[in-house]
Amino acid sequence: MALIGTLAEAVAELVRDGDVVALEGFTHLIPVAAGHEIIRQGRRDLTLVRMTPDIVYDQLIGAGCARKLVFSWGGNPGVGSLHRFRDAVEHGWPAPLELEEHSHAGMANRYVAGASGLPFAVLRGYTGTDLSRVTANVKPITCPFTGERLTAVPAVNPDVSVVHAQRADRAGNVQLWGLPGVQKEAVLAAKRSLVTVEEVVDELEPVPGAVVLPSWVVTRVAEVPGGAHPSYAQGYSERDNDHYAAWDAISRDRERFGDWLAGIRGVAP
Amino acid sequence: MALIGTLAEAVAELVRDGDVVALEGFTHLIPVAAGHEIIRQGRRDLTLVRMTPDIVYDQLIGAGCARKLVFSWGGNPGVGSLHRFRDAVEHGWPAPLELEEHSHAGMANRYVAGASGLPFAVLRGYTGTDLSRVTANVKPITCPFTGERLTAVPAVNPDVSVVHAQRADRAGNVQLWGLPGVQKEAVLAAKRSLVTVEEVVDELEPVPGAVVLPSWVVTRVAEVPGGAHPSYAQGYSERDNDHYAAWDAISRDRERFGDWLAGIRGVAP
Amino acid sequence: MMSVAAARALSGGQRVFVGIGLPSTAANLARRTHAPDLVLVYESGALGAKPDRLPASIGDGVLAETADAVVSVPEVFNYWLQPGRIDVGFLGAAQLDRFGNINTTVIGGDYANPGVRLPGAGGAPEIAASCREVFVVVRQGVRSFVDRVDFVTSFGQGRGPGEREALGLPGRGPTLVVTDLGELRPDPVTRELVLTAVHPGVRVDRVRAATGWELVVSPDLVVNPVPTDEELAALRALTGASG
Amino acid sequence: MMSVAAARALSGGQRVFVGIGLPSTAANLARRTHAPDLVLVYESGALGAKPDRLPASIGDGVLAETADAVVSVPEVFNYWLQPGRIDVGFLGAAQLDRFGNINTTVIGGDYANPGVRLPGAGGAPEIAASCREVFVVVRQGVRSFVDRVDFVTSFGQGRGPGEREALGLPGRGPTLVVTDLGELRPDPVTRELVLTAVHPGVRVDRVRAATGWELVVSPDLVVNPVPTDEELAALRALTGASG
Repeated sequence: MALIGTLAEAVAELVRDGDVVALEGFTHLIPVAAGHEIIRQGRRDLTLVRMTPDIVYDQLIGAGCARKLVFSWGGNPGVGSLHRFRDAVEHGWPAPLELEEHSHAGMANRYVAGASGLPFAVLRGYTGTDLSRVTANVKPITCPFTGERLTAVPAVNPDVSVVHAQRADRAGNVQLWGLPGVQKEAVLAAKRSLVTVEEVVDELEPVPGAVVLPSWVVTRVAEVPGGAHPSYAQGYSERDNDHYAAWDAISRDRERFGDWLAGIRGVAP
Repeated sequence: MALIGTLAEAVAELVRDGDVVALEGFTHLIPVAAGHEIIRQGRRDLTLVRMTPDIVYDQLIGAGCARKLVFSWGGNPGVGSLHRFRDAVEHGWPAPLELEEHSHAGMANRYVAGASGLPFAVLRGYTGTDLSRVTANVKPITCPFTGERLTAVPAVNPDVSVVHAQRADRAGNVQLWGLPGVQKEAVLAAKRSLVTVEEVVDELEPVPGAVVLPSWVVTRVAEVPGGAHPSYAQGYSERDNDHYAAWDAISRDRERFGDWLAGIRGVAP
Repeated sequence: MMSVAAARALSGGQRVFVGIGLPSTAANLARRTHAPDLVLVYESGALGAKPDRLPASIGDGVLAETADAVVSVPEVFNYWLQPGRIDVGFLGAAQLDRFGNINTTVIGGDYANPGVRLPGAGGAPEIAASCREVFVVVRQGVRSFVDRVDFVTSFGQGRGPGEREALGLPGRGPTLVVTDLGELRPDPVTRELVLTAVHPGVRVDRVRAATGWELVVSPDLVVNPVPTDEELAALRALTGASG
Repeated sequence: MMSVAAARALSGGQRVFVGIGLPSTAANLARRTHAPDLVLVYESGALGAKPDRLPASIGDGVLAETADAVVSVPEVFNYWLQPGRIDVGFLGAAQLDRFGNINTTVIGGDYANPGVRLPGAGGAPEIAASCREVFVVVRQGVRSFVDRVDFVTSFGQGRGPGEREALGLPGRGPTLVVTDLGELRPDPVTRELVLTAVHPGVRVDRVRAATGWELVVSPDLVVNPVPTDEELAALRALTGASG
């Protein structure tokens, strides 16, 4: 059963140096506050997994938390580049960043395999692309019935998955709605999981389109209102498009980023 | 876009002699009325696919519509045997019935593969059982990353899938809720599809837990209130447990079944 | 007494994969008595169902209405059963053999021309493979308790030690068989089912006579306590409301 | 003019897989003008979204709120894109080559030590493979329109005829490239992109100068009509409301 506590406690207990950590949320419900707490607690050598590394991964990379990034699209959606990510890849600053790169279809299926207790997933994907040349984790597989050639990707099973949701009840059952992304799969694929929620309520009233994660597949729940900002939680907040645009200037400049980082860490810049 | 019309028209147009036909609905939302219409129109040589062939398949088999059955559990749930099914298998009456037999996990994954446009699915299943000995459509497959041995089953892609749902709107978008079974997969795996609904409405109001099948993946919709009886449609009807129990006596006896059949066909026994 | 004995075997917050009939009665009885935190998972897709009456089928409306989450049939098998998230799987059997292998497919004749055609596998093969352990609930008799099943629908211990491990099956297989006469458990060494308990008033001879192989009786054989008033009241409440 | 030209290429009840930015503008413009039955599918899981303003990202709330159905990301790729249910996929490109191959991964250097690191693949490789056809919307210039992309993120025609077929790719690949200068389509025989239309006021010389290979001009080259008042009004309504 999920333990309900503070975000700081949860990160301290669940996220360890060197872990494979997935923060998921496809544009919607991105667990940004949890990412900041990981920065604050100074985790190192993480293998960060995420289909769409955006601002929060730019921040984690810039803060030097990551050793490796496993992903399928790394940009500032609707704005442009992630400059901390580019700086790490192009100039090795603040540290070199190893990449394992997939397509969305491949990453989504890696989570599905992970959630299903299977070592791999099969898809029609990567065909003819250079991705299958540079990514070792993409292999051909033959259909035993038709002989057709398809593509296999290995399961991803993070040490910790972190997602944000609208609500949890006091038993730790989690409810989220709106675009559900790949969050259920990320939690089910992980060894440990943390869900930050907008609020903890007495009873989870049914909501159309809601996904419920039973308490017994969640390790910890932390109440963090606005924990997805600048992304949003349908029914609670709107996407802060200006914040995404403003990140571009901060991210472009190592010094301005350093000031931002000091703010997050709660120390004078 | 789905055409909305009568059940008789829909069956006449979509279900042809010799077709592979799947009627799905896992205890809930079984398209029984559509099965009766297939009997009424005298279809022959069908390969009937269904995870849980129950009363309606007992009826289709007894009526001589089927050449082959592809399934994972054939019984009268909570009551006992399907006697028409047993009579066909044990005594070839009214005609021999070829069987292709799977487990639920295998059948569910065959539909998933069919819905996904893949030729096969991978699962941990059938291991050590005699099912993999008698069913040709079960083969080993090796993980290209770990070398682990798993099981493959081929996709099922029915010529026609038939399901029952609570509602459709006038554009043919379909909405169903409660236990969703394998209906979405059955429709998406099929070349053609028929959805019978409790009612056609102007607007599909969102319902917690609802699955929506967009009109463009449905071939025909027919309004058939009570079309799932004696199974049920959550929010519209209750399961008629007495009817299931009563079927046992009718099904046991070829003559009583003949009377029932004459009634369905609308001719004097 | 079968449902009471099966209910007693469940405990705490175990996740239980439940089929209809006796397993459902036993699991709901346990949830109503000593194990209120039991999580009931039905293969129809109801996770954490809390029915107030016994459902007549695994897909009754009451399951979806009272569940923590309702998922599709592919999802219940792929995301919930297959990865080993379920502690106890409950299975019935038409035939059960001394190594806990289960037959629900065909009896007599051969597969193509069977003497009796049974319903088939359903979810059982993967339940038997993937749950941490399996409880079998079945009436005991020489025709159902056989030396070797006519057809292995669900794999128990094969023909003895090491077979599950060789096949890479993650769960332990059947660890408990509850019958109308008593309880059997696999011997840790031979993996053969031995009699470990009898119900009140049942003599070992009677169990031997209802077993189609040379039944070994555990040196630690116990006699199960009679059902308590609380158990009987809870059972009546469950079945009364459903009848 | 790019969005207007791209919108015009859409018709009837086509199912369109839409990325954010120009593709989304074009698809929404078409739905608001000549193709009201267009079905917009966003990779974030919104099927049949009908936004009244332009979403700023592919995961805006307005998409889920107005969609016929909302599904998970694995489902949108596995059940909706992969089986070939989508008629038109819209893609952007950082680099595009004469055979319609797309690069959104790295430019210059090599993969491990790139000159410029781009965002990567996203959904594009499978969109390019599985949609019946692909429309590419991209600004034209010698640096983006190259003879051969530095990295094949999404496969077009490889190096020419027969390659898609040999790889078993179901869709036709890029059949239309809309730029700020005009339109290119693959030659049916050579599969090379040739100029088939210019926007009003654009001379062919200017297009040639903005192309990094020896551009072939179709003998049937047309000049696109200027945007109509209706198109401009709809475009203003969409972008005005979002700005």
